[in-house]
Amino acid sequence: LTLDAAWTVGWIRRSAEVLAAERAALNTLDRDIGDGDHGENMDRGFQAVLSKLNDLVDESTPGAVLKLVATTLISTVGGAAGPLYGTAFLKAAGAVGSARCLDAAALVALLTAARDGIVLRGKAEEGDKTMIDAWTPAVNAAAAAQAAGSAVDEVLLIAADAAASGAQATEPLIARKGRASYLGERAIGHRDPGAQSTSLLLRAAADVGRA
Amino acid sequence: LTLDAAWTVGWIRRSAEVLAAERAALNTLDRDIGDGDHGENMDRGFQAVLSKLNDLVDESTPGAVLKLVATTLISTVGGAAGPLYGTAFLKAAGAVGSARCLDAAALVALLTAARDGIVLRGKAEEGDKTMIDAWTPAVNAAAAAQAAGSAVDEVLLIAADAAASGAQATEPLIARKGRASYLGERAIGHRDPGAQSTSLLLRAAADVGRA
Amino acid sequence: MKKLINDPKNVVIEAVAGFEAAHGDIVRVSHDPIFIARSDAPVHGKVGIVSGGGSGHEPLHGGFVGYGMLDAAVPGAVFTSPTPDPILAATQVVDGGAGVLHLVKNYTGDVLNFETAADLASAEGIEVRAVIINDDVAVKDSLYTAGRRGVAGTVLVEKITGAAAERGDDLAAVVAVAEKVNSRVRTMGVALTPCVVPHAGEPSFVLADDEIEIGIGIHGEPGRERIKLEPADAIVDRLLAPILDDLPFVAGDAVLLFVNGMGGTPQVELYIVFRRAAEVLAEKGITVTRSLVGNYTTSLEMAGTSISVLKLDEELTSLWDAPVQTAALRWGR
Amino acid sequence: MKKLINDPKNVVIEAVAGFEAAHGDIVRVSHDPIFIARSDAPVHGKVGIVSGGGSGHEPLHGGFVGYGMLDAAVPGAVFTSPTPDPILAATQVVDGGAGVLHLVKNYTGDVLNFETAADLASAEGIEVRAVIINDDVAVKDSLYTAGRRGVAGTVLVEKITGAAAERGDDLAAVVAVAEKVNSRVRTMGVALTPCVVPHAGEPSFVLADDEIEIGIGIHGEPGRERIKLEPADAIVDRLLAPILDDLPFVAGDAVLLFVNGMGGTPQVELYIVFRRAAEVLAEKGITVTRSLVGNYTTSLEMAGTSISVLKLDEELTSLWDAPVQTAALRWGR
Ligand SMILES: Nc1ncnc2c1ncn2[C@@H]1O[C@H](COP(=O)(O)OP(=O)(O)O)[C@@H](O)[C@H]1O
Ligand SMILES: Nc1ncnc2c1ncn2[C@@H]1O[C@H](COP(=O)(O)OP(=O)(O)O)[C@@H](O)[C@H]1O
Ligand SMILES: [Mg+2]
Ligand SMILES: [Mg+2]
Ligand SMILES: [Mg+2]
Ligand SMILES: [Mg+2]
Repeated sequence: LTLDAAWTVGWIRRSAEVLAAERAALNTLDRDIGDGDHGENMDRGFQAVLSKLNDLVDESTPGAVLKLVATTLISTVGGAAGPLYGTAFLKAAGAVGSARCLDAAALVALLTAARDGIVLRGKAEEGDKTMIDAWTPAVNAAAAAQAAGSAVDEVLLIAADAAASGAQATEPLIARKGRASYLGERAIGHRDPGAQSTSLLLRAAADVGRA
Repeated sequence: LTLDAAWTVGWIRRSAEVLAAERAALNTLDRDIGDGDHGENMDRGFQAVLSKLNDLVDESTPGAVLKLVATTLISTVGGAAGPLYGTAFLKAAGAVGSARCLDAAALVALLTAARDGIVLRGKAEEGDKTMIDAWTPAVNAAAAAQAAGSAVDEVLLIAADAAASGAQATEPLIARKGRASYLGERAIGHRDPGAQSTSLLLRAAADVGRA
Repeated sequence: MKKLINDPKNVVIEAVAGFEAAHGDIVRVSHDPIFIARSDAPVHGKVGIVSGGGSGHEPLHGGFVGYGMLDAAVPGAVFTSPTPDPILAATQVVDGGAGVLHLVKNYTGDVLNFETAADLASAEGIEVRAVIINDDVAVKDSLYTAGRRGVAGTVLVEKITGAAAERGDDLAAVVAVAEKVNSRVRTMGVALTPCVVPHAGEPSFVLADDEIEIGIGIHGEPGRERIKLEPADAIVDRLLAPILDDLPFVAGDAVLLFVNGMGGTPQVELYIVFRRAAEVLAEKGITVTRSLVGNYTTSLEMAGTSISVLKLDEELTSLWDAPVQTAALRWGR
Repeated sequence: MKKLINDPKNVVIEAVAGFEAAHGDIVRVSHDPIFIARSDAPVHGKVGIVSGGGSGHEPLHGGFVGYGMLDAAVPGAVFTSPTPDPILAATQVVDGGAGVLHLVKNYTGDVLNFETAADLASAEGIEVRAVIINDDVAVKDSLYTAGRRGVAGTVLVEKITGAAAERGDDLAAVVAVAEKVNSRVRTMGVALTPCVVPHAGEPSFVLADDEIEIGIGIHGEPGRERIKLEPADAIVDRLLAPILDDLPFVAGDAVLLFVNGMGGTPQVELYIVFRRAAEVLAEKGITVTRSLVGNYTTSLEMAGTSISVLKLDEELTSLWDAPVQTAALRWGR
């Protein structure tokens, strides 16, 4: 498996597919503890990304793809998710520079930079019941796997699994950031929609990696 | 049976009772082909009349009672029914003058004047699907019975029966006056609420007459 | 039925008290009998203008009392015309010696109660004239029926007639302006959901989840026809066609386009309606030179809209533009 | 879900087009990216004021663009904050050389997107400041949460800050006025029924036939507690108590009392609410010297209300009274 520009494009295409399919489910999660638009926002953003992808020149790099994703999400998603995911992809692009191909270390750097970008903008900590609760376990698990010598496809799988558990683990939490924080105890029992979309994005990366 | 002031008061009290009991039913009839307030309007008016009745001096006449009913209805009912019933009672009061007791001829004069008052104000003809469709058969039947020598209690009963048939006979009609006239064919199959309240008023008169 | 009310019997009394508390700078309120008058009534030498009708259509009419519009408004019970007593009292209070005009929406109850009040006022030496407003094209007009209903066009009649009175026109001239506006405005409405009268507690009619009522009246009276929900543009086209045919409005006309909310419709929807209506008028060569969008003649919480088109000329335009200072309509001061 | 819309995707685009068609005398509209600006923007030497946020709260913010209030409003998708692009474009268009103030309701999305736009504008040499509005007492404030939400008090901040800019205050002074208003206004709301976001097609939450949500947010976010329906007066008391305790408001204060409709509540109900709120304030020795009643910060067709109380002083009162000419708020010209 080679994490080149084509893989990056494949990841994003697959993400757009999954987000379109999960649009209503994400809206429902957001309706329970937010304002019901998270699926709508993500779908709108990734559909816009899809139509931008065609403009990419052939000899593009993963970094260039990620940058295009970032600017498109920033200018089409809106809401909290727009600037947060936008910053994530922007920082990720910065982290991978102009490399044509990403090894496991570069992949971990990408994920770490993405997570750090979100924290920089949103100031959430782990346990605040936000997308960070999916990102941070994913970053930690990926870093550990890479340190232990795993190949990129394994790192991707491990990150996706950790994000999925992280998303699920938001359910019993009280929120301290985002709209769900207005709810106090009433947020308990509901999964954070942003953590869920993060889990979907990282699963898409792993799935494309395996294909 | 003597149609004196006490009888007149009894008729009105009984009417108030019946209209309170039939309030919701009249609202429903009016909701079907009007604006749903006819029961409300009539009940409000007759409750106001009830509290005014106590102010009557002992040696009152039927005409004085009818005049009090008229002015109270005019100033409390509103809508179409207020001025129409108000005028009816006002003209009825005029027709019976200062008589202490009404014979069958006076009763017919009362009913005729009431009906004519409504026509004067509302300009409805028979068949327009209004309260006139209860009043006119009642007036005609009463006049015929009185001409044939019936006693007042019989005249009352005959008038009430005719009003009831008249109210029922509004059901197949298209309306040409009042709110139901906006409906065209869609008014067919619904009884006119004002015709129904007229029928209730005349039935109350007959019932009190018999008691 | 969920409503922000106390005892349903006190809805009008309490709402009017709240109105007085909020707008004491513009109006004063009589509580028994209930009516709302300009704080500076009577204005000496000016024709007084009184309107009124059942409550539940707010801001109509109380929201339009003030400089340049109504001198008094008489609210009846919800959807029930007021009785003659408060109409008479309001007429007396606003009589500045130049006569009083009653602006009456064409419903049997309103017409009869205003008639009685006018008779009583005349008997006291006040010169009273009435103009009956009947702008609703949903209802077929005929000598043999109660005729067309008065609906949202009423707001335009009240504004423009009020401006004529404010500039000092005498009673005959003010009547002429009111009749002119009424003769040049046409309206048609649609309901998406019914409304619930507080004392009734039940919807005034029932619509299925995919049904709308074309030609609805402002008291929830059924309209012309019940159809399946359509896109906004198609609904606007249905409302506008009979309006334009009726006067008729023709290429070259300058009009005021008024998109009225029935109470429960969000503003975004009203502007979507306005957009299409303006587009259709432009296609026909009719120019929208003035506009009004908002909840001005409502039916409690009913969802829906009505479109009114008024054919303007120089006089009507300048009277429309004249200063007005009421709770619900204000400009120029 | 019955709505007067065409394709749900085009709700904002078409509504803004309708707004432009109706109010071309006051505003001009940019369609790509979407924002609404004063027709005379930029006003040379005046601080520009830009606000914005998700659509569905109309007339907030577009209805408040014009002389004496906002220079531009940036509408996002329904209930979704706008992206930085249109905010940046609006900021550029209204910059008259004296800097630009962003008035931002306190939601993570709005704050972040306005922040990004401000960074980009600063990079172009435009001086930008932001004031975050957070008047909602329903939410506990804490350093460790997203903090209180910006709700209907926003209208008061926009009006008064706009007047300060219009009279020629410099950017620092305009910022100070905005912060002063925000620090002195408190709001709390209640929902009787939910709203339906067009693209979602389902209610934002579900309330039983006898339930209401105390402390509701303006996007249908659940509030403080769900209780059984009560008489209006009892509900008003529940909303007012935490508002008055919070600042706190005390005897001798002069206040602006603002009863806001959430979109689907009839005006009679808003005035019933106003009546009780004014009564409670009077009992506490607090004087209502200015008032506002109506649908100004809505949540689509949600039924409900919010009460805002703003502690006035001479400066705020005279800025409130200063002329304003927007689609939704107008006086003095
Ligand atoms: N401060 C924050 N830090 C990290 N993530 C956040 C923060 N605030 C909100 N989020 C994430 O954003 C998600 C909501 O996104 P979305 O619904 O698109 O935006 P909005 O809340 O503006 O409607 C939440 O589920 C949460 O995961
Ligand atoms: N022109 C008229 N002549 C006679 N009766 C009429 C006329 N118009 C209406 N009515 C009667 O009034 C009744 C409605 O009364 P009500 O509901 O109280 O008044 P509103 O129509 O003003 O709500 C109708 O059912 C009809 O019988
Ligand atoms: Mg959301
Ligand atoms: Mg009726
Ligand atoms: Mg009625
Ligand atoms: Mg949102």
